[in-house]
Amino acid sequence: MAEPILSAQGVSKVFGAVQVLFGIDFELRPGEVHAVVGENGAGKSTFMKILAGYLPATGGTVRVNGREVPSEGPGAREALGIVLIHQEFNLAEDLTVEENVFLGRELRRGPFVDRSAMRARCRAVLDELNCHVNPASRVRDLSVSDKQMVEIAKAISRDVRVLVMDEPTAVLTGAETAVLFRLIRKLKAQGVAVVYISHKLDEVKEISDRVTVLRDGRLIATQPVGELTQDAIAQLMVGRAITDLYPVKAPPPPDAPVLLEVRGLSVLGWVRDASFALRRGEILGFSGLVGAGRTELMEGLLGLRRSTGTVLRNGRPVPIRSLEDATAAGIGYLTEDRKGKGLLLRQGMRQNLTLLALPRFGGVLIDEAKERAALDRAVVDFDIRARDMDVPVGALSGGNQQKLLLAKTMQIEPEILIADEPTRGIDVGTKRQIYHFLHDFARQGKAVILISSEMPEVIGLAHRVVVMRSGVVTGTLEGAAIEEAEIVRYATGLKGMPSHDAVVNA
Amino acid sequence: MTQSSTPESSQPGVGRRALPSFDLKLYGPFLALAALVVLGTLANPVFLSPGNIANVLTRTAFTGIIAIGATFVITAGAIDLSVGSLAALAAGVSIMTMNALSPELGTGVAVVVAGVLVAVLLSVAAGTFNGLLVTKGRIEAFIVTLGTMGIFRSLVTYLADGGTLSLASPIRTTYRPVYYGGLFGISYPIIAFAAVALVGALILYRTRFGRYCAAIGSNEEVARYSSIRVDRIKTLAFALQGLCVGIAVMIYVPRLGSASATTGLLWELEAIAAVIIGGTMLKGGYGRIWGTVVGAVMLALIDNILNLTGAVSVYLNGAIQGTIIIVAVLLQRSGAARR
Amino acid sequence: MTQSSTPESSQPGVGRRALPSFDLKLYGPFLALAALVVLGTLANPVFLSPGNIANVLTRTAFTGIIAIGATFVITAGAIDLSVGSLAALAAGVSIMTMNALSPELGTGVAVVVAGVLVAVLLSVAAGTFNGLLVTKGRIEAFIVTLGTMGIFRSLVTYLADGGTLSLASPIRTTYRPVYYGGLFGISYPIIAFAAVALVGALILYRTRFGRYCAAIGSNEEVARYSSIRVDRIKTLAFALQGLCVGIAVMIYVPRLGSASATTGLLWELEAIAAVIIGGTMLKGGYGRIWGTVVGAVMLALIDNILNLTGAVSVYLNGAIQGTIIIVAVLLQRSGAARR
Amino acid sequence: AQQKVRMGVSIPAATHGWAGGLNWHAQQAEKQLEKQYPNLDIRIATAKDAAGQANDLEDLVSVHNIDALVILPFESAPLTDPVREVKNKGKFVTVVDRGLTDPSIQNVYVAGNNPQMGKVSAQYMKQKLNNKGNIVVLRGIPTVIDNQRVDAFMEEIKGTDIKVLGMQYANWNRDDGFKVMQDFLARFPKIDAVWAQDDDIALGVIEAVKQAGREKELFIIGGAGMKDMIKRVMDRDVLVPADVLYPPGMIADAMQITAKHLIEKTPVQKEYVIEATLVTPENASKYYYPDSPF
Ligand SMILES: Nc1ncnc2c1ncn2[C@@H]1O[C@H](COP(=O)(O)OP(=O)(O)OP(=O)(O)O)[C@@H](O)[C@H]1O
Ligand SMILES: Nc1ncnc2c1ncn2[C@@H]1O[C@H](COP(=O)(O)OP(=O)(O)OP(=O)(O)O)[C@@H](O)[C@H]1O
Ligand SMILES: [Mg+2]
Ligand SMILES: [Mg+2]
Repeated sequence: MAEPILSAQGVSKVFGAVQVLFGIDFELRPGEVHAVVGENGAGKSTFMKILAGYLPATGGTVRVNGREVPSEGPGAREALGIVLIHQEFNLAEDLTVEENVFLGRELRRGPFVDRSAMRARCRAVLDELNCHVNPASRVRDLSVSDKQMVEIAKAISRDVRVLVMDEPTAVLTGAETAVLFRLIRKLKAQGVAVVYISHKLDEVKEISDRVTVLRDGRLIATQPVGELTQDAIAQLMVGRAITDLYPVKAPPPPDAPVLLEVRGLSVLGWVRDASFALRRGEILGFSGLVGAGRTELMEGLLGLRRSTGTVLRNGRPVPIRSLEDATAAGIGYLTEDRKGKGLLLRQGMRQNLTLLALPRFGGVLIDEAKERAALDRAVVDFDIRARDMDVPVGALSGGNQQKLLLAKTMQIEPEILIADEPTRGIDVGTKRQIYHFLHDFARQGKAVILISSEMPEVIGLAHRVVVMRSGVVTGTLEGAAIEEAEIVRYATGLKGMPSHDAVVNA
Repeated sequence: MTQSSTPESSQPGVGRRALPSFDLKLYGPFLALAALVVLGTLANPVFLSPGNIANVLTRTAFTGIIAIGATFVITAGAIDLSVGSLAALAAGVSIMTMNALSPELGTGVAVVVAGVLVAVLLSVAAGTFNGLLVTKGRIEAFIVTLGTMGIFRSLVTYLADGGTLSLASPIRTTYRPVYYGGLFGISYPIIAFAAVALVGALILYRTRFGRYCAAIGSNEEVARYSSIRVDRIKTLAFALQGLCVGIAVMIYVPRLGSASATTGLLWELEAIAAVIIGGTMLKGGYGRIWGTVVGAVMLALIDNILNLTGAVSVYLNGAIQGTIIIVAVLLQRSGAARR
Repeated sequence: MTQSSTPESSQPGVGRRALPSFDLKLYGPFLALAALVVLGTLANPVFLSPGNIANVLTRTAFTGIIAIGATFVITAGAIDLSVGSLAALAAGVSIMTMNALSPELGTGVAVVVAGVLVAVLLSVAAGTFNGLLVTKGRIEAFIVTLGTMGIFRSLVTYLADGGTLSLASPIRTTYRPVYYGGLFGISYPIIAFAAVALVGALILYRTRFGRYCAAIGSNEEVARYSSIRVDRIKTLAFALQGLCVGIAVMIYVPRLGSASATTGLLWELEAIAAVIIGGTMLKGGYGRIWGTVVGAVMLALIDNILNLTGAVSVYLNGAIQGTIIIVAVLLQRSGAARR
Repeated sequence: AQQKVRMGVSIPAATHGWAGGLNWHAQQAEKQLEKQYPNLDIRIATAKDAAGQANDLEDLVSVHNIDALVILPFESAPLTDPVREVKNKGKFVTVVDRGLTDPSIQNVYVAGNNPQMGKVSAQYMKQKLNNKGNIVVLRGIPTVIDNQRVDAFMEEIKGTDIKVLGMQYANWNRDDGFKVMQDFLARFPKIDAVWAQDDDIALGVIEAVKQAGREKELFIIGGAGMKDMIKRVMDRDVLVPADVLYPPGMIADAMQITAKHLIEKTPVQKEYVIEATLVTPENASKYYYPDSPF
């Protein structure tokens, strides 16, 4: 067995008064893909930051090639070839893609940076990732998935010997994930060790050699992946078996009233002439490849983007010019961009939770007691795990931020919930809770629009599925027709409207 | 803290509140203020006399009240450079109005009320104008208010014909007590300052508007996606700044009964400095009203201490002032950074 | 907005982007400048005479050069309010040095070189001092430079004993051509301004230091994670600002040959305004050297145009100035926002 | 056909009371002289600092092609060279108030007399205090004029038992005068007189003294000749027994002299001195202009 390239002995970590890691032992061999799994808040990201030198450990040691290395900032570890792709984007938004990819180790010619060389190399790396962003675009203008690809490009453009990826696929779709896996296999063949964190256990099964499970900051097990089924991994993570991940579908009766109808909605440059209807008790899935324009369609509908078309609520046209109008119409929106549009990372949980629904918390003065009560309730309802209720939201684990975001949206008690990638970065156990939550929500005579890039999620939950391609609705599937191959056919243009009608050819 | 502490929050919903640790970011300004008071007392025992303290607090009131408005603007991620000029303009117009109305309204309370109303309305209108230019015109607040700073000051110079606008003597007599008088030995400007600070704190910490300001200053996009009307809130913040200027003018005019091109010169710098010294972040998203109050008082105290001691050389006053500001903030911040 | 919009990028892989539209954020300042030139010409045809243009550009040089330094500081997410005072101090010390050294070095080039060296070294040292206080002391740049602004100005007042420091006449004769002379009909200050702008652009756009400034201004945390030595880069940005002040002083001293407590008053505001008008973001992360150059020239042009036309009343100069600034920026920005 | 004669006037902007008066008088003179001499064109440029004034001079010459310049320099030394440039272009130069460091440049000098102003103030104070007492001094802004006034004042009280308890800058500003005086009053239990040097400062001082209820204890000497102050002297206000003239109207005199010379070719003196006259209740009515904004 090869010598471990990176190892940790008894690593522990304390934030303020709370301990989040307890004596973790870990080792990583060259050429292996080592998955790290655990519930939200288990301490995975924290542990990875310690391995990569971004955070100092409170106790224990980290060794590289058998030698103990003190933590002296990320630069030192990176020089040893240890590169971390953060769960939360770690890009300077005002800089261009190319500037970000080479930040801190620019190529130079004489005293000047060699822009053409960097642009070319950046282009090459992005091409390798099948990513089509322009190296000269500002990161601020990119979609979340593109940002993630840029993060990956940034990492692999370095001299990497250990690549730590913290939920790289949370914001990627199937195709992009496939590209990433191809890349991982290539790196693996070159002897690079990969640490792979994901809540998508099928991916873990597919790509990794060994898996380490953390729970509540403690090491539970490290085992070869071949020895474990997905269920077994889930059980190790959660401490109990996960059954019936998806609730049994309960489609609304065919004569259920239409709560929301959209007719001929267009968003310039993104969506053209989209129409659909949502009935009481229904979960309506939206499927499509990245860039299909699902997010833009919803944002157009909600008044967050300029759009044309008609929106009918309970059969009556309602003008929705701003999110406030949408809120008044009983529509709640869960954004896919948690960090950029969803949460104020420097503020507390309470302030974030009630921000959207603030008019409901008191009249002239905000009723803080009511807010606190709402937070206490949300923490229970959505299983938000924060070890300290007063930390800024930015210090919550990624999954718990996502749960808080869902809770925030629910504060307005919407009748219609538009959930864009609701389970992004959520562990299996909690996913199940969210699925059941959405199911129950619809069962109570409300309705859900579910946008998801995870095919099983759409198939497992939705009563009908609208498929979009390049800004155009290409089909609506129902009942038994909701299955992967059929969705893909519509999403890729094999079925449905001819592609020259599309707003954009993807 | 140690390995032996066990995780407690595995039970969802309980959550643990941090120890109420001594937060230097919050208390730093107060400590620095205390240090300054000690320094002042050492410099000259007169410093602590009630008369002196009352003087200093009373004269802090103008910039202090303006700084409270600035706290909102800065918390919302903007800046207002026009406040000093606006104060001069509002004072000038208010004085002209009172002088012009006195033939009709006499020289009693009625005319003073009219003057105050004009000052307040004008200030609020000007603040709203700034806000609309920033939000609807999509111009940086810095540029907008740099421009209106020039405009307002120029207008008052014009109105005063380059000289001084003076309140007619009989009206002054009526109005004078608003600055020089008081209740229970506390001067009205101090009372006004305290009231504005109190209301300001309530608004910033306890109302939706205050929360929205902080949200916009933190991340405008998130604010927009939280169905906050960003433009309206920002405009309101500028209007509130205008209101504060109006109130400041209301208690400024009775002091000397005049306004000129020099009135309120550099008050904007003083107000912004008070806000930042108080711990509000210049980049927005985090505002502290009580910090601002302390910041304003600190700035006034430094001046006062310099006047109470015969400094080495008058020429060096500015240097001592600058050094005290830096050291005071250094003390309060270095502690905070130590965590 | 309409159904008829057709696909624009049918080539796969290009992604969806707007037409390579005329980028107003980039070109806006230049358009505004052009508008101003038209305005000037309409106001008075003499405006376009080479003599007038040369005068205006030459006098822009001081604040222009300082503004180029400020572009770095602001891009790195900081601010420097002390530049005007520092210019006064550096000019004062430089003059004192030259006067003091002339018995030994004579009144020729040697003494001037010594004076220039002193001005530049002092400025760089002062800039570095600002930078260290900001980075090591962890105090907001606004507060630090507000403090040093007072300190520097106070020092020059002290050195000048409240009056004026004047360069000895024979040395002035030697030094004079540095402002009034030129090469191929272009005055040295213009040449210096162009050179500083060129080097500044090279540094900001083409060196690691420039990129790091933008990265720090955009997100300090990310910069730190990218193993950028944030403190060092920030300090360097302040030092560079100091250097620019030094260069500006070098060409300022031969113009007026003196320094006093009022030298360079409010230059900081002018420099920052030039930077922001030029399109650099006050919050940092995005800097534009050529924009700054245009911004500085625009500010000088506005003054010049006011002198060309007999304004309604001299008192209203400030109002016209403020209006032009706002309108110019409104024009350039509103186009950019239309996307 | 009459050739237009152009006269440029360069003065500091109205950033404090006295300068405001200066601006007013300059504009009044512009109107009056342009009416009086139809072929005279006057252009006033106001500057915020010395460098700005140098810019204005360039513009007046290169753009307006002036024939004569009337300048009240911000400061003497820095403007000496820029004015020399103007002179070298063959323009007629009248300097007002503050002399250039090279007096050979100017054709005419309308001199305000700053040292005299300090001296006159001190003489009055000596007499009124019987050479004995405690005084405080409020200065303007750090500049040569202020130094000249203060130096002459200190020189004059040398050898007497007049003690200067404290001295601070009040920036020729009412608000600062008020603040500084408040603090002086807190600091010194017994003050016999205040030299405020400037009427704007003095007005602030008066309010501070009134607030402290110490009107009986001291008197105040300002300077410039602001109408409010002259009125007080005229009305025999015990707090303000006298004032020292330093009239901003001197700019109008200078413009008048220059215009007359340009158009009517009347000969000019090399120097006109504006005296720093002591204003007392006896002569105050002579210096009272109720219509001036200053
Ligand atoms: N800077 C911080 N300050 C305080 N607590 C923190 C900080 N960073 C993380 N934590 C806490 O540490 C715990 C572990 O967080 P971590 O991000 O490592 O979880 P994770 O396993 O990555 O979860 P997820 O799957 O949701 O990403 C959480 O309770 C979190 O609140
Ligand atoms: N400013 C931009 N310039 C170029 N391409 C962009 C820009 N913004 C987004 N895109 C492209 O659009 C895609 C994302 O589009 P969109 O958000 O509509 O997808 P979606 O259908 O909502 O899918 P998902 O939510 O799963 O990402 C990205 O893959 C990106 O290539
Ligand atoms: Mg994580
Ligand atoms: Mg999307």
